[in-house]
Amino acid sequence: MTSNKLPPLDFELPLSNLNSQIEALERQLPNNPQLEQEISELYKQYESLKKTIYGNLRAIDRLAIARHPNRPYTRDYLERFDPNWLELHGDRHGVDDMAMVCGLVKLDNYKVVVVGTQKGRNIREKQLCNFGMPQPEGYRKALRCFKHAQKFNLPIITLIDTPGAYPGMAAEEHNQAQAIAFNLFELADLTVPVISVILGEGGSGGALAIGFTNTILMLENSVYSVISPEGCASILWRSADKVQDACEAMKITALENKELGIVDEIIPEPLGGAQSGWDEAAANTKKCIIKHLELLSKETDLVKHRINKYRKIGFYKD
Amino acid sequence: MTSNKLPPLDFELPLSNLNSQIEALERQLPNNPQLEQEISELYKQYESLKKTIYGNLRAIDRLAIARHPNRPYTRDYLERFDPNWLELHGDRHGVDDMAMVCGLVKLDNYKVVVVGTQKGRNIREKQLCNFGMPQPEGYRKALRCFKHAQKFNLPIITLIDTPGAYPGMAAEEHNQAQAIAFNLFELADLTVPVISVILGEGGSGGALAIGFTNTILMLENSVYSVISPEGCASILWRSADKVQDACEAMKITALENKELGIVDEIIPEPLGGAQSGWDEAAANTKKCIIKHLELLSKETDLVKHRINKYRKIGFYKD
Amino acid sequence: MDLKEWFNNRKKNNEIKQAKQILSTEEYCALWVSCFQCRELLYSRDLRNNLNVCPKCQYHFRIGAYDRIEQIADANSFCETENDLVSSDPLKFFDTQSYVDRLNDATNKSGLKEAIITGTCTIQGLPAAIAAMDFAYFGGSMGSVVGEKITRLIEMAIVKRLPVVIVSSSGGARMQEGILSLMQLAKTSGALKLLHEAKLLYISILTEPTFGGVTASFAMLGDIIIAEPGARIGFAGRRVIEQTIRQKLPPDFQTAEYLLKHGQIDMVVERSKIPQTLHRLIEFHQNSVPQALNVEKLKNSPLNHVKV
Amino acid sequence: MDLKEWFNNRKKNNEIKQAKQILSTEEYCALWVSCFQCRELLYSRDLRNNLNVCPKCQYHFRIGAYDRIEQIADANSFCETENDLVSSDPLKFFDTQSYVDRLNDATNKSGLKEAIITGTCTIQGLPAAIAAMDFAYFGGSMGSVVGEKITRLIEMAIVKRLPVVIVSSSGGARMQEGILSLMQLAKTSGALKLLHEAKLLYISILTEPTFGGVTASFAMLGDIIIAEPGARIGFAGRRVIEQTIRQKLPPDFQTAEYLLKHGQIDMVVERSKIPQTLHRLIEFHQNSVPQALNVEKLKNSPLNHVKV
Ligand SMILES: [Zn+2]
Ligand SMILES: [Zn+2]
Repeated sequence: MTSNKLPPLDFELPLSNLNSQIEALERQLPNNPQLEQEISELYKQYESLKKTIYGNLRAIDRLAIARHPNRPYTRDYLERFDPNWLELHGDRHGVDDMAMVCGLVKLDNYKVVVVGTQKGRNIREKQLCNFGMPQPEGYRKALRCFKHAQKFNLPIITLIDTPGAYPGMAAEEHNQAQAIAFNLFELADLTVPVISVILGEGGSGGALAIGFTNTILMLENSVYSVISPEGCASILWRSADKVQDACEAMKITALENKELGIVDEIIPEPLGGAQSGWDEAAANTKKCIIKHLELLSKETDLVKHRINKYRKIGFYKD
Repeated sequence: MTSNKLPPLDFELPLSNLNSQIEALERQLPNNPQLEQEISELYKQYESLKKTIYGNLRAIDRLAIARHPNRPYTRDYLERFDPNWLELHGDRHGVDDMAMVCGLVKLDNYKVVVVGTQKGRNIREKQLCNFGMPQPEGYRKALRCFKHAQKFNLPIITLIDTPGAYPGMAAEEHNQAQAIAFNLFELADLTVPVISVILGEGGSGGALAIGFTNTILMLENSVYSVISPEGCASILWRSADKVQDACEAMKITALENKELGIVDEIIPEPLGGAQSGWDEAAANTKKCIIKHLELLSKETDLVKHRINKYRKIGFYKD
Repeated sequence: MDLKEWFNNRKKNNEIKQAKQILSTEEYCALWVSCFQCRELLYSRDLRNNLNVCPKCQYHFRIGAYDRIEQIADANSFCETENDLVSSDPLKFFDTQSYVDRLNDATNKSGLKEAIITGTCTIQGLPAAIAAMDFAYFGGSMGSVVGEKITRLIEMAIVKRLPVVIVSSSGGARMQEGILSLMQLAKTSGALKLLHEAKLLYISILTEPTFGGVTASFAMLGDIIIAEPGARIGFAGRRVIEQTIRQKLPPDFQTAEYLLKHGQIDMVVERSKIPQTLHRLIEFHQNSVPQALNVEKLKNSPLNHVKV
Repeated sequence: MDLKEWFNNRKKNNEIKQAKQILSTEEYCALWVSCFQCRELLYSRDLRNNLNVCPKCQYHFRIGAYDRIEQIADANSFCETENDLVSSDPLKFFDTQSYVDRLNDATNKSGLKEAIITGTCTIQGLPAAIAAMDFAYFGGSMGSVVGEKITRLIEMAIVKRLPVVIVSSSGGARMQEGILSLMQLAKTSGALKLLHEAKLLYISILTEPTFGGVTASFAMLGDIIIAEPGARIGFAGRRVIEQTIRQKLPPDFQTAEYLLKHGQIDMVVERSKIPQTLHRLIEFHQNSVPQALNVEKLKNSPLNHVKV
């Protein structure tokens, strides 16, 4: 796990301030042993405040956690799921989009094909991964691996953490829209179990392109939305300041997505968010995936199950 | 039909000379009516010589006819098969390779999907069509149309006239080899009848990529070979002068291909080659295709028929 | 045509409508429209008689869903379905205005209940299931109702063994229904997969403009994809791309002609030729459909949802 | 390594062989090879003990088919098939030399009967059907025999439900068998389609060099495609492309690493790690194969041709 020193998130400021206080007192401790009691009290306060803060996160706070630069990414999960996982590369047609990671992975006794979007950790990685925004070729690479899984009757796990499909010139030229649409079309009738996990950002069609699945899981602080809150705010409110309103209005959090019937289960994160405990986040995620693989193994018709799941989504007056 | 004045092919020189003689005499005819008898004799000689020459073509002569710049190309055939044919464009992934023409075509009562390589007539067309050498995207466009045919249970007709797949840098980058291989893989188990016609040049893997079919037809003066005679001569003889030897050695003509068990039927061309009678060439081709569509309609398992056909090709000591 | 032009256009159209309500004699109806492309002043009735295509430069003006169907379907053949399906407000969405108010505005401005009209018709004698989107209603955005109406149309087509024609015109998914809108991409694509497995023909017609969630689902999944000349079609909007890549895009970027050149669509067909093209395509594919297939054989079909 | 280098290499190898016949004590065997890539002088026995990979720069020297199989298969597990299948001369081909003479030369030079060896083996305990091509025999070119041996191997794998591993090394189709060679592309691809329908794993390993008809058929059809470091792989040869496009190609063009970067292969694996990689891949896919499938269910299979 990286331990980059980063400025605290907005809502973490009280925690950060308390932490500075504690650190200051600790520096004086050798000469002032009587401070020990006070420090101990502050520690308790800190823990209590942390629980309060993380128990009362607003949508925009979760958005910040979902995008936290120290949050574990797809490859971090894969390494923890199975240190011997084997990566598959390329769309076979000229491009290996690093924003889409594909591999053969063992989850305890389950052999699965994993397909996930990948953000980069440092500048170079971010550029290689295009900040987690796949090109059409990335979606076609994913599709190739879906078909591999179908042939060998392997369940598919998709890990989603993307701001969306890349809106670039070459992406349009190579038919980004078709790449997404065709993945939806092909995901529809895979006969193997398909489970998706929103790890961080579930950004619009770029997320759904690998998210048309039998089961959708979301990490506690992940978000899933039809458009980025920034995009929504600038279009509907015509103001970049209204991101918080957009977050609230669109109901982007895991809990709201569960209430809307989109998400099947919420995966708990360690207190302080997945960024503060990669191993725990990965362990919880793995456990939840395996639980749902077992549940899906009882389904007799996974195609019908999948299509029906989405068939029912939508509210209207008839 | 175009009637470009072109220099005669090598083996046509005697005909061309005779023709010049006749034209010279005809110019003198108004003042020398007694020449009429001589001209008439020369006409007979001309017709007789034409029959002799076209009845004794060497492989290299047929190669010249197969590449004749006035020879009808795929689009010329399509217009004559069905003036209302509807063209389909594009690989859906960013490229519409004009070297590969695809369309919905009616052959009398048969509705078929046609896929064919296209050379260009004039300089601009030649460049657009890359001189009949498809890029990987062209083969993928063809594959899309094969799948369209499969869905709608439409027979597929492929028209082949290509020096080969394009050997370019982008072509390699986009995996030309895989484009060809994958077409072979996908053609293998199409359940619809698939018939190919070598119209002119059947150049190597670039031809076979749309030529793995239930029935292979060749126009009388077309050629089909594993490598261009020029390529063969330069590699094996290390001499560009040995093209004729290479033509003979590789057995590239329709008749030789039929004797080797590759080709099912040879389509007759008008005397003087298809270039001298586009309508007749197209009519003969259409008639032969329909005949074989009828024959294939009696096959119960076209996949087995197709795979078995190629399964048997090859000579070896066991 | 950018959004500003579109607003101007809408304003003009409203003026025409309002004018119609007041004026009674034909002379007064001689209102003029300036062509968005060539600036030619066009007599509005002439323009309409020419299918809303500029007679001078062939610019294809945006048209409404009912006008579209009227142009394609044989006279009196259109039979609308699911016209009672209207939007609710599952998210209680409020930005500067409530979603409910915006829905009412959209209806008042367009005269439609939703951004899509569906039904059955014949096209030069051949039966088809047809849908047309209307950009005038909420920018043709896809929410639950658009997704549901398309899905029901497709399911009906499977049961009745009809080819499907969908004319798209949309800015994308409807933000006011949040994630529910996004899921319509999966729902409609799943329905199209069932149509595909039933070996039925689906023709997608892309018109000015078609973007976002609509192209990223049913609009790009046609067995045959047709676009009208000059129509702008893409996934991301031009401005978003320019902001992202920080360079200017070529003028023809995302036009129907650009898409054709880049292998994304089968043909660009001018408005007047769309009915005959559809007829030929449907006729070409209809006999080749194996007759044996029926609903029961679609083992995975959730067609218990279908109301026929 | 270009052809000239390859000839030099072959000459050196021959010298080594000849030397071996004459010399008897180990000291005299201390023959040295210069690495094609880093020019380091390598003790030939050390090189061989290092799987013919340069210890200094990791250059992967070309190796023969039997050496290849020895490296991959468990000791004594390889059971060769179809070793009696040899080429005939259906075209009575004669260029500057007859095809028959060239075949004899190829056998004399390589000690092989054809450019491919096929059989069964175990790989770290797991059974597999395996084929390895040998560039030293006729440039690894594919004629009727190569096509037939591959096809028979695949058909046997279908019947015995074995995964298939093919190690390619080839200049392409064998011109001396004309169109018959070309047709082997279709034959082998058709066999692989049947293997695919039997849900069996096919791993393609690309080694220096793999070109032409071999890449345009079975070599590029792997469920998983592996390449050795530095191997040159492509459809058209470098010189043909340079002549066609009239410009110089980048130095890494058509290398394994270039292919990986351009999405054409799944992984580049150094020679020493190939056996364990194969083992893991076969193990990963074996349990997931539905056991119910059998030969009778492959309705389209022409497996009456199979000799098991
Ligand atoms: Zn105009
Ligand atoms: Zn070295």
